Amino acid sequence: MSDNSLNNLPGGFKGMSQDMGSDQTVFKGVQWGKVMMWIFLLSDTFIFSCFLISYMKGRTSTVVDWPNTSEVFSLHVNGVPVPLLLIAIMTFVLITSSGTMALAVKYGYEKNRKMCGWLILATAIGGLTFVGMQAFEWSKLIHEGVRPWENPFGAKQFGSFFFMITGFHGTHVSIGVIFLFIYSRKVFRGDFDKGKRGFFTSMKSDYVAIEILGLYWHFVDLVWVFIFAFFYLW
Amino acid sequence: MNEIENKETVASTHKIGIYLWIWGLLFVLSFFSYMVDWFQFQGLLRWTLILIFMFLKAGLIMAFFMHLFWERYALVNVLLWPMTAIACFIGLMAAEAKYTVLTRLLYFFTGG
Amino acid sequence: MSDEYNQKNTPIKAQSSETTSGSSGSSKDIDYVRPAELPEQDLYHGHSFITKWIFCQDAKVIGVQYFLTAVFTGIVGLVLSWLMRLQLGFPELVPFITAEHYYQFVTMHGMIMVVYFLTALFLGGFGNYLIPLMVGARDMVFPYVNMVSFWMFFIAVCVLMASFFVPGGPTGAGWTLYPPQAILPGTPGSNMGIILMLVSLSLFVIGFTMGGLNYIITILQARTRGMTLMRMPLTIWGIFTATALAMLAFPALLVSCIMMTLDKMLGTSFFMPTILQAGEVLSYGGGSPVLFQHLFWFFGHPEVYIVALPAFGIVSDLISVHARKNIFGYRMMVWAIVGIGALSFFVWAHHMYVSGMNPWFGFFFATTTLIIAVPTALKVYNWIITLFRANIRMNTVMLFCLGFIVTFVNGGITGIFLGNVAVDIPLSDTYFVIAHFHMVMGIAPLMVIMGAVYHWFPLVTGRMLSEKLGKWHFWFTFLGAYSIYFPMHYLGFIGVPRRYFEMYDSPYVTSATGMNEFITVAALIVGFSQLIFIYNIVTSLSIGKPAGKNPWKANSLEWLTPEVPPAHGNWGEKLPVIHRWPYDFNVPGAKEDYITQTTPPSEVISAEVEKT
Amino acid sequence: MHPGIIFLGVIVGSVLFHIFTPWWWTDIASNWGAMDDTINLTFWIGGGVFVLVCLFMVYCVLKFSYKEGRKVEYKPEDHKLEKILTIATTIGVIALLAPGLIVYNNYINTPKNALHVEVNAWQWGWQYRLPGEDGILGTAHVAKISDDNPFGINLDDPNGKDDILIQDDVLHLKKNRPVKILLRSLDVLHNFYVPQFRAKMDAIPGIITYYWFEPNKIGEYEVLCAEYCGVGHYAMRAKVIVQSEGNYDNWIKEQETFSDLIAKQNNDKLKLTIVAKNKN
Repeated sequence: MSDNSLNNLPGGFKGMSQDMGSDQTVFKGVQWGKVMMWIFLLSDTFIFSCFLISYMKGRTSTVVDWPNTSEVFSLHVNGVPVPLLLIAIMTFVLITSSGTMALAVKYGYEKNRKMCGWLILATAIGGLTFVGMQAFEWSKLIHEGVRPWENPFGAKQFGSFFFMITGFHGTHVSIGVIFLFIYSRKVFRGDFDKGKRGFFTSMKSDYVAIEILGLYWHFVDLVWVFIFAFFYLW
Repeated sequence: MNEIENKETVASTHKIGIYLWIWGLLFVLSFFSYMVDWFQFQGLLRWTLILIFMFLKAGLIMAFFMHLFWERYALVNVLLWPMTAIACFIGLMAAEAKYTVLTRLLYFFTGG
Repeated sequence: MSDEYNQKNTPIKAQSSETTSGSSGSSKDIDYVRPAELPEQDLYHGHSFITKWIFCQDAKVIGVQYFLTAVFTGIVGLVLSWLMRLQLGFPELVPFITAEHYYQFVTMHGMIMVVYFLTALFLGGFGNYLIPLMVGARDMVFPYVNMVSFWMFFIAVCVLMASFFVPGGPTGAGWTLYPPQAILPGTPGSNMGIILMLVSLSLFVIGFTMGGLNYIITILQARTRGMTLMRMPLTIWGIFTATALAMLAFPALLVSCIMMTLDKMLGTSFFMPTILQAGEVLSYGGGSPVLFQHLFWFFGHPEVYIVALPAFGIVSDLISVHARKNIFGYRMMVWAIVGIGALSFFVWAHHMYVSGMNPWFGFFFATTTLIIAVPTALKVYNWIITLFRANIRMNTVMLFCLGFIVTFVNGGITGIFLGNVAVDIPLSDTYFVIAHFHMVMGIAPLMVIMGAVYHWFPLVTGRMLSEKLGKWHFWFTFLGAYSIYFPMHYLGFIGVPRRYFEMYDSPYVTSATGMNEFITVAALIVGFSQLIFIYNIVTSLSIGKPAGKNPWKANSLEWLTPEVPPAHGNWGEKLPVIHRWPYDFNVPGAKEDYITQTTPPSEVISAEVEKT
Repeated sequence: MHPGIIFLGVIVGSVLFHIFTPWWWTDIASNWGAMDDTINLTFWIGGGVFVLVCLFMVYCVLKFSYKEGRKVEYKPEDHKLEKILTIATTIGVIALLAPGLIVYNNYINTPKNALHVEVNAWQWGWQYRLPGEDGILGTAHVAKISDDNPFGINLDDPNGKDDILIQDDVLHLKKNRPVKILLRSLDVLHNFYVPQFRAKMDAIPGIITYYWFEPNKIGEYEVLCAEYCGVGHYAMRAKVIVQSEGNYDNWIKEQETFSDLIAKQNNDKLKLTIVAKNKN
């Protein structure tokens, strides 16, 4: 392994062309599962891009007024409407969970089982809070009469795109939360230290799994950044 | 398997400080982008700010939380080049949307 | 695209191999290959019948499963095409073909052939079987996910087939499923039919994503020692690029399916503007049907290449093996595949020149489309140059390759008509289009599939297919299919629009009645002649000539397994080590007319092999 | 027989088929002769390439079929040849593309003097609206369509008052007067296509699409719907009659304008109310 250990490989574009021309692997030292997650996320990026592009097309080409998002999504605090308050809190919650996840990955690689487990659990709880707040936001809008097929504040498409895009993102978050809980249990149980075989796949467990899960979780956060900018701030 | 693990360990046990820094920056940037709405900036300024903060946040998450900054260029390029297709799609759909709304305003008198 | 930078590395790679291996003259150093980076893959070996043959994690079995399922749906599609042709050639001959049924046949035929037959066959079937063997892996990297991928596909096919039996029948919206018409009552199957179609497509996309991840990562990350990207057979390049396209194109299909399902079931107005139907204004408003078309073709055009690129790759290998000559311009072939793949994301709206999109798009898309013609033409040149001064075995496989070249060149050139916006305007939505795409992505890939079956059948089963039956099969299929689609272009020139249940007595169409009858008869003959193929396969399974090892004297890795057919894990105890590209045929100075990829340089020291 | 001969037969047969085919374009009846020219150009260049490539293939097959011990050329790459082929193909492609784009530029830029004709398409039929004296069509909307207002014309738009309404599927056009067809669909996609005019465009609900042509041959032409629009797609025919100026003017005088229609309806309503009153 000495001649192709990672640290001896050239970096940058030179390294890239060497990697591309080499045998066996293109992504040197990157685990299969991690590549899989990256490529999957790339594909998923295209899904969200298509959603957001459709939204852009729908919103720009409607001749009915689009509701003012900072009013629609405002919360009343002591009777004063605060624009986008809930959304801002949701953003902060998701970023917080992203941070804990990043640390969990770090501690995972350091084989710090306890820290890793607790941080994953914290991430899961952050995700759960986010989903809860989203449920609150949905029910508030539904209460005000917004439906996927109609919208008292203006263009029909507002409701459609809102429920579809946040719903699709929320599904991603929920799936992530489920996996976070499963993985925190696995970490606490020590599956990754022992290399226990997976239930379905019969593959050996490894701490790389935490990074893979982390990639997914950060991606969910990343998508939210775009949704926040394009849906709420536009 | 061992070798790979070792490499990963080398590649990703960065000092905790860097994560905390990025974390803090993300909070600040989110706060800024929220302020864009709070102060009701409009027009070009609003869009510039929104996009700058958005791309900064996205960049930080990808580069540091998702470790792309430390990955080899092969992976980074594979992930970023396909975005040109998306960029093309966005650009053309923006033009298409403008065209649609134009014909609607020209020939219709209520919502299309 | 991942491969955008391959060429740059070649000189650097050459340097590094010189410094590591070429410095001293002893034979040991010549044979040097970098040590393994990856640990052995541990595989799950099935024990019971169920884990061995049904829920099997062996890519080869999964490939055969994909193949059989796809062929089954393909036969359904074939029968549907007969029914359509019967109506067109002899209207009112078959009483149960009403307009509703006709449109349902059209739709299901199109969707089945493009997605469930060709895509699944090339990527799911050939991809699964050949990728691990050709890159020297023991299996796909995630065998379990791979298995789930097949079963998702299977469920998708079941849902699709179920739509034949629901009230209202399958959707008759045309395979493009354009809204608003697809989900409004004026179209057959606009209730359950279209919903099942959308659900089935979504399942297909999900299943395919699982498979696609496997194909990509196996090719990128699980090659054997010595197997650089530029030593992979073109088959793998074709399948790889097609899979990469699929991973990026299917999302658009999924999104459009989701949005249309919501339009249908919840009454959202993504694609639905204000509509007045049967004197009533529907509750929709403000949506944009053109948006669907953009999303659909953002998927749809790469989809064309998802079908075409594996065919390009496979045919290159078949030609090279059976012409006993290296493929001409391998590097350019790779670059053409990758370039076509990348460009295919920038040409989608050439299907929409008369769709009422922003008219200025015509310039952009006509230009990008015709740019694609250049790498495609180069591939054709390289195929025929490969035949030049070769030693061509005129067996069934080669016949199918030649059939491919003729039909592909024909269809490719009519593609230039349709890609060039001003030429497309009179021809679009006529039979010219039908003839064009059947020639280029129907018949041409089919020629490759059949050639590939004749080529790899000995590998899969250990027995040869009958050459005699194969030749009959070829001539019926090729001549028949060519005489269906070549004259059909002229229907398009007359101006006969597509998707017409009946032409009545339009003045410029009555003259074509004779041609329609001829085409129908030819279609029936071609369809029935596939029975020869099926008969050949079924009988050869038991009475075919035993193939033995490497019956074609090919170089590529799939023929070099210790057992034929290859066992689970493919390579026995030790993974193969690769020393060259798979095209070293008739190398000057070599003893035999082929040098396998695993032959170390020291064994062919006298041959003037070029460095690859 | 050597398979190469059969392939040769296929190529020769294709060429002969083209020469002797009784099936070819309908006679052109509009200004889009340039489209036919670009098709012809593409046909000759493309057809030439097809024949050359296939003949070369047949030659190789005939000349180099398998013989034990035949000397085979070993030449993995030939950069010079590849470069020549690339450049030649690129030139060919440019030669095809450039005229196409010029024609297309004409196609999307309507001449100023074009007569605007709105085509309304629905499942499954057609009707037309022509501007009156002012030469401008009034705005309209699908949701406003009713028995009283069959085109959904904006009652507040003065331009719409004199619009000529043709609630029939026969459209008359003046010879040598450019027409801009504005397509409005009430329900699903349609396409107003007359093969003799070569031009076509989809009608899409929710937006207005257009194309233009100049009919230059007197006669009756069949309109076909060229975009699949449901079960009745194949039966969605109409007729265009291209006339000389005099005949056209006579025809257009007989047509009803929107204000005529409103007046008539008011009369009817008046009569009805009178009848109703009398009954009382």
